[in-house]
Amino acid sequence: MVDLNVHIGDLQLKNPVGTASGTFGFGEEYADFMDLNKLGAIYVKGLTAKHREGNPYPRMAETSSGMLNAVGLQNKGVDYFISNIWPRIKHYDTEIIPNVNGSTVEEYIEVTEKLNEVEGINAIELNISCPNVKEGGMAFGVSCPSAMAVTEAVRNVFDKTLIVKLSPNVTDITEIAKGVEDMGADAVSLVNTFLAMAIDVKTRRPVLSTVTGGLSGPAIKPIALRMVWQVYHAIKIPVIGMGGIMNATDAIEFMLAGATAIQIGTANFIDPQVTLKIMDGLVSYCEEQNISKISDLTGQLRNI
Amino acid sequence: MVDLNVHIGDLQLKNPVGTASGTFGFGEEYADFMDLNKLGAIYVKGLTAKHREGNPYPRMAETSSGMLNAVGLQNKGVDYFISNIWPRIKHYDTEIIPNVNGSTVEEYIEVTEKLNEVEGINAIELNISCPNVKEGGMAFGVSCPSAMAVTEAVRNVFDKTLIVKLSPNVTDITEIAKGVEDMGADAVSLVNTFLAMAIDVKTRRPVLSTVTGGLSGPAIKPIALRMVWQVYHAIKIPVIGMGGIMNATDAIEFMLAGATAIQIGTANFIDPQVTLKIMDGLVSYCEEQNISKISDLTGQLRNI
Amino acid sequence: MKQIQDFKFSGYKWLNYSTYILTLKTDESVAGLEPGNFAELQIPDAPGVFLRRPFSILDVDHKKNTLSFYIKIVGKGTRQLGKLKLGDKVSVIYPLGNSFTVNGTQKALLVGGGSGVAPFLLLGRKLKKHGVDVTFLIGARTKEDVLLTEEFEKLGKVLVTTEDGTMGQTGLVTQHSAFTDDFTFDKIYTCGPDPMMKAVARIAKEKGIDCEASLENMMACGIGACLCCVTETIHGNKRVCTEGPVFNTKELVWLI
Amino acid sequence: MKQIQDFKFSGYKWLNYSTYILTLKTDESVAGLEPGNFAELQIPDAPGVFLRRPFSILDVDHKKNTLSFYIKIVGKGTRQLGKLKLGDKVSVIYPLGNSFTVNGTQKALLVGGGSGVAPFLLLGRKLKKHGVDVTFLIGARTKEDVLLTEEFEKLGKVLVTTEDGTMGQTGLVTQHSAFTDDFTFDKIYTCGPDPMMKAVARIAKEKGIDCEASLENMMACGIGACLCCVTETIHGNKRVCTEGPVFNTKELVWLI
Ligand SMILES: Cc1cc2nc3c(=O)[nH]c(=O)nc-3n(C[C@H](O)[C@H](O)[C@H](O)COP(=O)(O)OP(=O)(O)OC[C@H]3O[C@@H](n4cnc5c(N)ncnc54)[C@H](O)[C@@H]3O)c2cc1C
Ligand SMILES: Cc1cc2nc3c(=O)[nH]c(=O)nc-3n(C[C@H](O)[C@H](O)[C@H](O)COP(=O)(O)OP(=O)(O)OC[C@H]3O[C@@H](n4cnc5c(N)ncnc54)[C@H](O)[C@@H]3O)c2cc1C
Ligand SMILES: Cc1cc2nc3c(=O)[nH]c(=O)nc-3n(C[C@H](O)[C@H](O)[C@H](O)COP(=O)(O)O)c2cc1C
Ligand SMILES: Cc1cc2nc3c(=O)[nH]c(=O)nc-3n(C[C@H](O)[C@H](O)[C@H](O)COP(=O)(O)O)c2cc1C
Ligand code: FES
Ligand code: FES
Repeated sequence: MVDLNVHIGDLQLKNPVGTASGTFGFGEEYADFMDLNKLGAIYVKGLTAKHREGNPYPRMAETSSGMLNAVGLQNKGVDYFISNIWPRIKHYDTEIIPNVNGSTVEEYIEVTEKLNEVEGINAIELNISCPNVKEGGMAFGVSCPSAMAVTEAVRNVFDKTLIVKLSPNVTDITEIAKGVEDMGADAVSLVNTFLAMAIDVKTRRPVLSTVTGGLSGPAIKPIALRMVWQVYHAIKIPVIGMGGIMNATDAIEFMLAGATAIQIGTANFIDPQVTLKIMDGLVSYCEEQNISKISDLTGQLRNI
Repeated sequence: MVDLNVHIGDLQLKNPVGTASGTFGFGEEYADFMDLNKLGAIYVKGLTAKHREGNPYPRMAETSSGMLNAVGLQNKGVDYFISNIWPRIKHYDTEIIPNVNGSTVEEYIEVTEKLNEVEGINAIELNISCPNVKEGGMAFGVSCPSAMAVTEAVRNVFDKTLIVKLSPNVTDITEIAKGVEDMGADAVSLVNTFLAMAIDVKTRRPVLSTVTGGLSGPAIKPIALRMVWQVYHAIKIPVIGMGGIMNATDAIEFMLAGATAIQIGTANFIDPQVTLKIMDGLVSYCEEQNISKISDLTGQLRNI
Repeated sequence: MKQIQDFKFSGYKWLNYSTYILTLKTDESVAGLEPGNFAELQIPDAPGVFLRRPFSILDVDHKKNTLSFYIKIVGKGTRQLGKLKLGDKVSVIYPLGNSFTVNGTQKALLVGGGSGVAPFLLLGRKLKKHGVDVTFLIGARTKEDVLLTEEFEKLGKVLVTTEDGTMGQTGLVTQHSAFTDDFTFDKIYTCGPDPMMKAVARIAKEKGIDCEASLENMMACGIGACLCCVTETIHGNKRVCTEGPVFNTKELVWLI
Repeated sequence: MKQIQDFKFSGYKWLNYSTYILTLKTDESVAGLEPGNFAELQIPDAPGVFLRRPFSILDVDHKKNTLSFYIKIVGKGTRQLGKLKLGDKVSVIYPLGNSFTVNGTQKALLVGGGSGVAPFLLLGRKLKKHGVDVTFLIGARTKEDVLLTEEFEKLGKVLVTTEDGTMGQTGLVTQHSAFTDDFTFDKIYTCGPDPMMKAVARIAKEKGIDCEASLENMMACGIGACLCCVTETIHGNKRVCTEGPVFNTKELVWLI
């Protein structure tokens, strides 16, 4: 029996496999395909203070081994989440982690304060890396002072586990990671999507309504993996790794690079049962390699 | 007849299609497969002041729709290039553009001064974005002041067309582009490779001897395209676009985003004749779309 | 309930050089489904194809355990899907999306263009079963693109327009005399290119009758999770894969 | 001269569950080549395979215009290459790399492990033509992995070691008695896993004879342009695809 438990702040997750925000709805969308109780965590779709319509259609484009999205945080607002969605999903025996967004520090605080009151919500993921909104989002995550400011503000109003989600669109991600660690983050998750673009040569127009969008999927995996490895060596709090994980091998790579837990994003679209397969693969790997606790894999990359 | 000529600084290139430094050797390696005289330009392998052995093997890894390399500027030095290689390749009826590297500003100056004396060398590409060397390289390209300093120093000793090759591993590539434009660069080329990583889960070791390497190929295309588009709108000098161009459609996307010319890198490994196919495809596109001068495509992205 | 099931390639019927009916078979039983539902197919061994591809369900055979799709080649995925070999496995997520409503309809006009006729076979059957008088109006560029008419003739009257006049009336589907002659339809169903559906919706509005359109927005997940496929409605953005693909055109914010 | 040529799949001969001989045919004439040369194959419709894959040339038939390869399945590319269907096109860049030298050799030992025996068919033939006495020494894990022996027996003596003792002598190839019994070879050629080649090179060094090893470094371009495939030699880094794949082991900086 492999021990799959991992710890992130005050959370004990039953296994390292979570689903990435924005790619798994509120979990329910996948309930027909799998037993959600098996997941280590579900990071639900990004929330803002008020209802947001998101960006106009078209919002996606397929790319080589990846996709662009420009959803732009469409959601019904945190109040709706708390009163209508949370009651429907809170019974799942997995950690459900809201993804907190804002155009201003005040909005981040507002959303967080409300979630702080909800029993059963034990952690939030602070998204300072959304590339698809005009104001806020990634703007906070690509400058160290503003990343620190928003983390500090949210930390002040949140008593439970605070995960800060980092943007890969930066020169030095370790600087931001260290900054948010200093401000009291309990963990960092990385990476969010890469700012990218697609053009339709027939119409000579951008494919996305917003011109640019966020690139996810296996295309970005080698860059995401490098960032996880760098951040792991720069900070002491746990790292939650993601970016193009499609199978158990990819997941193990992220753990060896330094991730304590991982998130699966785009892969869910291709195989809604991929998370279960990844869990099985993690167990097989540990068995083959005589690893009794999966947490022993974290950061165990050997020297070349 | 479509007019394929494009202008970069003082250069008139017979067509926009060039081959990216480090992926096309010194041109000769491809002479068995194609008529090199047909190319718009050949950007030859990176040069340093002295002979360099580069990094230890293994130097490459395949990734989803891309590859990592960690060659590390292996070359015989600029003197060897000038006395042994240049005489063999100078007769080709295409623009041969050396790629200049250094660990220090002094080394960049030394290499440039020597190339400045060579008749027939009409341009250099200043590589401030190599992710595979311990000193110099990308370090210059990810900070605006150092990118400006090295550009200024090289500009002072180089009378001909100066192209500065930018790193994509930055928060804001337009800032660096503007900086080098201010220091007298005649054009910028982008992007170099993305700092990335691969792990072998069986051995639990990095695949590359240097742990990290540079990601190229179609995986990076959406990000590269976004950067070309951003830089085009930020500066007045021409942009040479690259990053994952595999076919004429990709090339056209880069031109619409703002590239005056393009470079083909990794695609040469898969099809050594790909540059010719891209040229044919550009001509067909222009004919279909009634474009008589290919330079009219540059930056002609319409609004969504 | 949505499911993910492995099917095996079972056969093609090529309708013209770029359109085929693909039949897939499973060893298990095929789930129940409604006209308008679609499926997300994972195209095996398709270089350059990353995501699944959505297709309307053309037909279902609960005895033979088969699903079939009417597919028009428009790019790499649909091309590759036309090259399956016996034994090839295709993973299918289905049934997805809502379906057409038939309640109260007495005389229905089904206006389709291109691969947009795909959902009309199941819809036509259901309408017929409910005693609805059914007329198909099919628009195409040329004769060779007018397909499935034999099937449709079993279910109702079939009218045709071709742009080049090689079959039926000449012109666009919305120029067909069915819209001008004494018009007694009480419902229009439409599926096809956006501009066609918009023109049809405009006519329905003029005539004061209901029109249901099946949209084909770009999709990533197909199951309501990603919010990529939205269309603007009078009640805000709705997911075409979940609240659609069928919308009453009165709900859509189309600039018509 | 190196060329890029389209070949068509012409047939397989499966040697065991994971090893096959692949024959490719072209309509044009096949270029001349030397033992040790390799080719870069583009694997058609191979999901997840981005770059070409290098393989030694096993055999060439200038009358039938065919090339053949001896391929061991180790990953996605070699798996996919074992699933070609008649008519499938494979783009081949060849002949690449240098070749084994035969000058002056009188009695040669060819030590191969796994798919490393591939270049030995052409090499054995050439040696035989030059009147060289040829002995093949083939190491494998088990009997089922000892392949091509019939072909080799036409060219010289064949010795075998298997790790599990199911064929020939038990143990590693370097433990074969050929190395201890009175050793009269004046040249060793070796190809196979790195540790095996290093052990063989060490023996050659002890015996004071020349040894040529064919290396299998990871390659991106295969034609000398990218500098990814280098091996360290006493004259600095050399490209395995161009200055190699065959190196005199005296030149290699192997920690042996
Ligand atoms: C609910 C729904 C039902 C559909 N039913 C059918 C059907 O029954 N028969 C049929 O032939 N087609 C149908 N389509 C369209 C079909 O999904 C696309 O033609 C297909 O995905 C194109 O894939 P490709 O790889 O061949 O094209 P690509 O090479 O990816 O692109 C070629 C062109 O097709 C468009 N396209 C690509 N992906 C999609 C997508 N997911 N949705 C819409 N357009 C896309 C692109 O914009 C591009 O212009 C349906 C689409 C939806 C959303
Ligand atoms: C000059 C040369 C001649 C060769 N001759 C033969 C031959 O005759 N028969 C034969 O079966 N194999 C030969 N090989 C090895 C063959 O190239 C690899 O087995 C093949 O590329 C693996 O591809 P894959 O997609 O199946 O494996 P992948 O899925 O890419 O990887 C599986 C494993 O193979 C290794 N590998 C991947 N690519 C290469 C590569 N380019 N070179 C070496 N190892 C690699 C990886 O490290 C990994 O451990 C030769 C290699 C070289 C360089
Ligand atoms: C359609 C889509 C919507 C997303 N929405 C959000 C979001 O609301 N909040 C967030 O933090 N990240 C969001 N992301 C980013 C993912 O959570 C994840 O960081 C990214 O996709 C990289 O992982 P992947 O390659 O496994 O998909 C979204 C990604 C996609 C593809
Ligand atoms: C093997 C290899 C070696 C490279 N060497 C250099 C180099 O010496 N100098 C340089 O400026 N860029 C070098 N590059 C980067 C390419 O010139 C190019 O910027 C990058 O590969 C992106 O383009 P692509 O995706 O078309 O390959 C190298 C790339 C590869 C793959
Ligand atoms: S395609 Fe994902 S929500 Fe509709
Ligand atoms: S593989 Fe490119 S130089 Fe050898």
